[in-house]
Amino acid sequence: MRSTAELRRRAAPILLWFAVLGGAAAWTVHLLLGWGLEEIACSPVSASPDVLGVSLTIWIGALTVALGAVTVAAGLLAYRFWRQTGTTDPNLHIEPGGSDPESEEQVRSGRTGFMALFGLAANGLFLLMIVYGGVSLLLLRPCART
Amino acid sequence: MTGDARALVAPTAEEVAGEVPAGRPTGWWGMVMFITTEATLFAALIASYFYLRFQSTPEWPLGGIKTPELSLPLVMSVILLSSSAPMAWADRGIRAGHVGRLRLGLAATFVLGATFLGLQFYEYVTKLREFTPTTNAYGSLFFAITGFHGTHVLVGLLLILFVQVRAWLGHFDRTRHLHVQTTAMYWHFVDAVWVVIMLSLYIGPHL
Amino acid sequence: MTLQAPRPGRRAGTHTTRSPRRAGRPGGSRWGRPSASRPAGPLRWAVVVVGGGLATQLAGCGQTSPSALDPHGSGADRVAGLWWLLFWISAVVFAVVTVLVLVALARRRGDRDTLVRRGGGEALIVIGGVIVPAIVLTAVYVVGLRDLRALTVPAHTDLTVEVTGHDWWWEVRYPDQGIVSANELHVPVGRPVRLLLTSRDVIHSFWVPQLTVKTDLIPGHTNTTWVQASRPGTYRGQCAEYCGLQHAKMAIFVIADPPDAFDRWVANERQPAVAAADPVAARGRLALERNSCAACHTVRGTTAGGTLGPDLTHFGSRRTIGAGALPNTPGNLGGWIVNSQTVKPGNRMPPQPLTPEELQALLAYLERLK
Amino acid sequence: MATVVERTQRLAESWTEAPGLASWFKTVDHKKIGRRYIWTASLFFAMAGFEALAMRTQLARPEEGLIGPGAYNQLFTMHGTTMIFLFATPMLFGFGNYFVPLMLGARDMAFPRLNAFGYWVFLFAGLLMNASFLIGQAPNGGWFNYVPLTGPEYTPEVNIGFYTVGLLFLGISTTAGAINFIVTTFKLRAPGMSLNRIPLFVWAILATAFAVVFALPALNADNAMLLLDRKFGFHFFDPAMGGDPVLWQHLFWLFGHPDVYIIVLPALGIVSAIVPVFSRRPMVGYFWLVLANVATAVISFGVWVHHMFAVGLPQLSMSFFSAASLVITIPGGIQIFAWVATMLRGRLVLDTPMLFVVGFLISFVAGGLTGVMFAVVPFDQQVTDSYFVVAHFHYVLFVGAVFPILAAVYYWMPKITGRLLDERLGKLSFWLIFGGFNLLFFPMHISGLLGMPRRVYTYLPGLGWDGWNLASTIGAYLVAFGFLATFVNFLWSLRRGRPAGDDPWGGDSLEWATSSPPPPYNFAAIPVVHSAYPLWEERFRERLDGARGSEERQLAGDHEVLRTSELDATPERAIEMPEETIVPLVVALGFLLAFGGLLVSQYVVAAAGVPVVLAGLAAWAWPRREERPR
Repeated sequence: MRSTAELRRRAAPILLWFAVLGGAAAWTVHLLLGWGLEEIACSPVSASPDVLGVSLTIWIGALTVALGAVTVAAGLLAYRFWRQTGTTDPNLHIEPGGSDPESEEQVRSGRTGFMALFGLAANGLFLLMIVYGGVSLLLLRPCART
Repeated sequence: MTGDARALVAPTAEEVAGEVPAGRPTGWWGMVMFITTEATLFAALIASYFYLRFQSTPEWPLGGIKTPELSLPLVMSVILLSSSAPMAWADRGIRAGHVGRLRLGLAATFVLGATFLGLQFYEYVTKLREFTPTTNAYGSLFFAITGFHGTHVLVGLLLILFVQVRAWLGHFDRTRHLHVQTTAMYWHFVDAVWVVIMLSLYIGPHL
Repeated sequence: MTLQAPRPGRRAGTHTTRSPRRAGRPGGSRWGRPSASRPAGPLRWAVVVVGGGLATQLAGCGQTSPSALDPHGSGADRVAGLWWLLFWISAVVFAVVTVLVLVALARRRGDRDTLVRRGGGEALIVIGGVIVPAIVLTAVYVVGLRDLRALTVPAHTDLTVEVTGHDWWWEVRYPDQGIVSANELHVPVGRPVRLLLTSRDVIHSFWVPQLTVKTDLIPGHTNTTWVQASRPGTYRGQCAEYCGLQHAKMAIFVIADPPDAFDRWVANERQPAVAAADPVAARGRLALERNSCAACHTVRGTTAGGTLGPDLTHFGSRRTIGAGALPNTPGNLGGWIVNSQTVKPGNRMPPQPLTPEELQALLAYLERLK
Repeated sequence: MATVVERTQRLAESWTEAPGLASWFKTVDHKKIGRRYIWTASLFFAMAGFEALAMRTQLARPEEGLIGPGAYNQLFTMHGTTMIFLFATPMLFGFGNYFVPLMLGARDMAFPRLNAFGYWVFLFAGLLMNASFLIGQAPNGGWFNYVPLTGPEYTPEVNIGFYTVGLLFLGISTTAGAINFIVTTFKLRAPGMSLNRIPLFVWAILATAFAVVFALPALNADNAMLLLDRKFGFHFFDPAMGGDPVLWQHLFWLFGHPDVYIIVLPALGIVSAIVPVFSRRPMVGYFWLVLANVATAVISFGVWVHHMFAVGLPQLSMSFFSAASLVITIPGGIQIFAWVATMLRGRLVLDTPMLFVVGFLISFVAGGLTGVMFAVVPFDQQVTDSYFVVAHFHYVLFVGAVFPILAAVYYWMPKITGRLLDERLGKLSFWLIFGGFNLLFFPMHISGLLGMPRRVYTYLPGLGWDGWNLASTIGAYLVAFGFLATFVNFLWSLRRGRPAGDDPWGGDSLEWATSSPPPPYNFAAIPVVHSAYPLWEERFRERLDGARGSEERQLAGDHEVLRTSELDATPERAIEMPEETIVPLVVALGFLLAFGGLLVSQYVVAAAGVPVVLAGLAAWAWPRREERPR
């Protein structure tokens, strides 16, 4: 059990960063792969709208589902971190008078909660963009042009 | 002492001399950001390569240029990648205070890096007989990307030479070796970029 | 240089069909109307302050503008509808924010010793900055995609025209009809026409706001777009991608003809140049063939076969000289031939050292090339 | 134990640079460098402003003959290039240079010599690019510089050389500045200033700096390839030889759109600094503003294709970028509503800085809304490259950058000069600029919808564009008079302005905790903070006052700064800062030789720059005696 706890302690910062940046990374991959695959499949020298024998629709659909799932996972993780630390936003109220000096632990906990909340909201934005990409698949034909 | 009180008394340079300081130095972060922006530059060039590759005719390389042969580039790869080992060894050495290891490791890295550049020069001489940067867009991409990387190897060699000179002048010890560390970071970066170039410019056209 | 009301003669051609709405108004050429009769800037500004949207609409229905809000083509129709949707959404959002700012300004003021210490107030951010925008944007996105899909090039069109950009004019080819023209694109009303766009030199952009959205002409690429005019008329377009010195004077006119008029135009346009019946015209034709004109221009039926400049086989029927730079009148044409650089500095046509007799003959000949 | 007076004296001696001309070239003081950035950028702003006035005069009437097409094309190219590269970013970096260390409670930037170097390169690159006017061959391909028009075939003249070489040169400065901001923000924050307590202006600068690090390489790669095409016969963009002109556009806008936010984000950071102070309360939604900053910087990298919707790309590709372009307005909306909420729940003080912020808020919403329109593909395809775009991006960039910069002039200049500007003249300036701006740019929406393309040196009468253009020109002159008012106001304030005192506005952040202008060492005692609004906390003030009298909050060495950890700003160690030196200027001159030689194809001269740069860098890295092992 101690080793599990130790592992958890060590993994925490990495997981926190995943919670903060996971959605951003997933969206970046979604955008670049989606765009890149369409450029390849629809280039003037391409014979058919598919890449490596798989149709573009399936490619982009699969990307949307997989990367959407990564973003949701990051968001859930962010939510857990946020619940753990609770809200200790030092900027909401201005202390009227002097108070005890803060411990390093207090500072860290406030900052972790801030990052977690950031991850929660940011992952929402990135999920929205990934979902939009999936929606466009329902409305547009691959390689159609204006 | 509370955490806050600790914050109030900042340690001085004298106090930390003799022990390895905690935290990342500013120079380390400076090099990380420099490498980040350089890596993005290489990414832009490699992306341009693939963009032109997939936008133009199915024929690649263009204009009847032969697909690059692999034996020499593979030898070059082995040499350049293996040069990261003595560099890491030298970096670790000075952290433990071994100036001798630093000098030796830097020298080995320099020799390997210089050999790589020499081979690249030989490769250019051979290739230029077949095609040049002005032949077509493929030639432009090939020479621009490999040439830009070669320039980075050259800069890395100059850095290593500079650090070597300073190592002999006794500028580095267990606690003062930031420039060794940043030079090593830069060198490893240049090696990593070569892996990407190898995969996209040399092996890529075979796939 | 005159850009006044049209010369009477210009209207004689069978293809000069004016839209019915405009027919009743005198002097209503799309591109040549003096500006003095319109209200001056500051006055219009006052109108804008009262209601920008309304003013836009009015201006859009003004009789001479190539206005995107006065659509006469299926693509432009869609986009005009989209504009009004976006406009009203924007107007509401703008009003809400402005009112909130005004409320803040009207409320209690403080001074530098005031300090409000309590927190809260984030609900406005979550509702106004996140939830409502996410809903509205999703709707806008879906509507945008729907309209984008509607702009897709139809799978089948009866007519294909190749439009090639040059510095600074438009080459227009009807490959199936064997027609080569310049700066004017005739299309039949009500039928989709496929346009294949490319460029001989730098990037240009085909934009006829009243018909459809713009598409770039890029060397090495062939882009496809299409137009379908809903009403007969002459629709002005202009190069929309900066293309160098004379980017400002690179206009194209799309002329939507009723079917029979279009067929007549095609039949006429397929013919080689009319014969030079009288001696003056014959001398003009000789002048064209012997001088440097022939090095750049083609007149089918003569020995002039240059391809650097516009095909002049039916030049006399065109509305303008120099891609919309001047109305096509004998006076303007003479000035243009002698030294077009004063009208359109930097264009590729050098000044022509012709004798007055040669020039007169050439003008007579060119005017006859209907 | 030394007395307070003695310690302060020692600090002053250690940080004050020697007087005299030599020191002027050797300075590494972030405040002097910041001031230079602001002054130089103002000069370029004036030049680009006059270029704009000349263009508006030409466009006042149809078929006006004041300026020919050749000159006009150079004017609009240099107007855009100068405003974006030589005014907006350097100006905001100038304010960043001056105020980031102050707001962080630090004594300088992390790399003071790099900072000086960045300024010199900016100055030289700016002068180099504008030197093109002296030979009448300024860049003429637009700030977006599309190939093949700018390639060797269609513009063989040196015009475009000034653009490519100048921007490659300038890129060194911008990148150096960005890295410096990042490391400074990571490592030199006052103890206690964890991530969630960093002032919003610094957050904005940090997000911007990261955007620069990732965006600028795309422009540099693009320009390097164009340079090779133009000078050495390469074929990256030549369709006849396997190249593709669209590649230029992708790389350019991969830089170009993030660059819009690189310009706007720090300016919005200024707004976030001003709104709480003049609403007399902490920002409502500090968290939301940080989120908006960072999210905008990230998403800005995924919207570039909306500049290319008319290029003929597949619809599905365009839809991905359309999605990102729409979603990026959510962080924009968050910022707007956060500012409005703060104003609603505070007690406004409507001094000139806040007046500019209010004018900004209302106009910026309009720019944001037309921005949404450009994310919708078909509408974008209709109005892109028309005057509608010109209207849109001036509502974003003029309002988003220049209004906040003017607010910053009124808000922060008193800290820099020690004197307040005049309020009446300030308000006059505001009304001229606010009214003039809207008269200048609102009609452009309409002329654009009426089919008027941009980048035209003239237009024909009778197309319905005449009146709108005349209105725009009148507005342009009003704006010019507005700037004149602020300029006069500033000069007047230098001698006659009311003394500002440490904290004229009742500010919240650390720059107001020191004198105006600040001493060379900024803070005698290192401040410790507990929130994003340290000066509004009595505990902070009590301690700062206490610290002045004791030794515990002062570093042992004099010429030192305190290095703290990246996330929580816990103290790590004191680090010795470099002294003033000529080396940055020498290295910058070496680069000037190299790039200047490249520009005029004098490759011997260019090569001569390399050893200068290398020798300079070696001297730069060479440790002082006390930095070597004993």
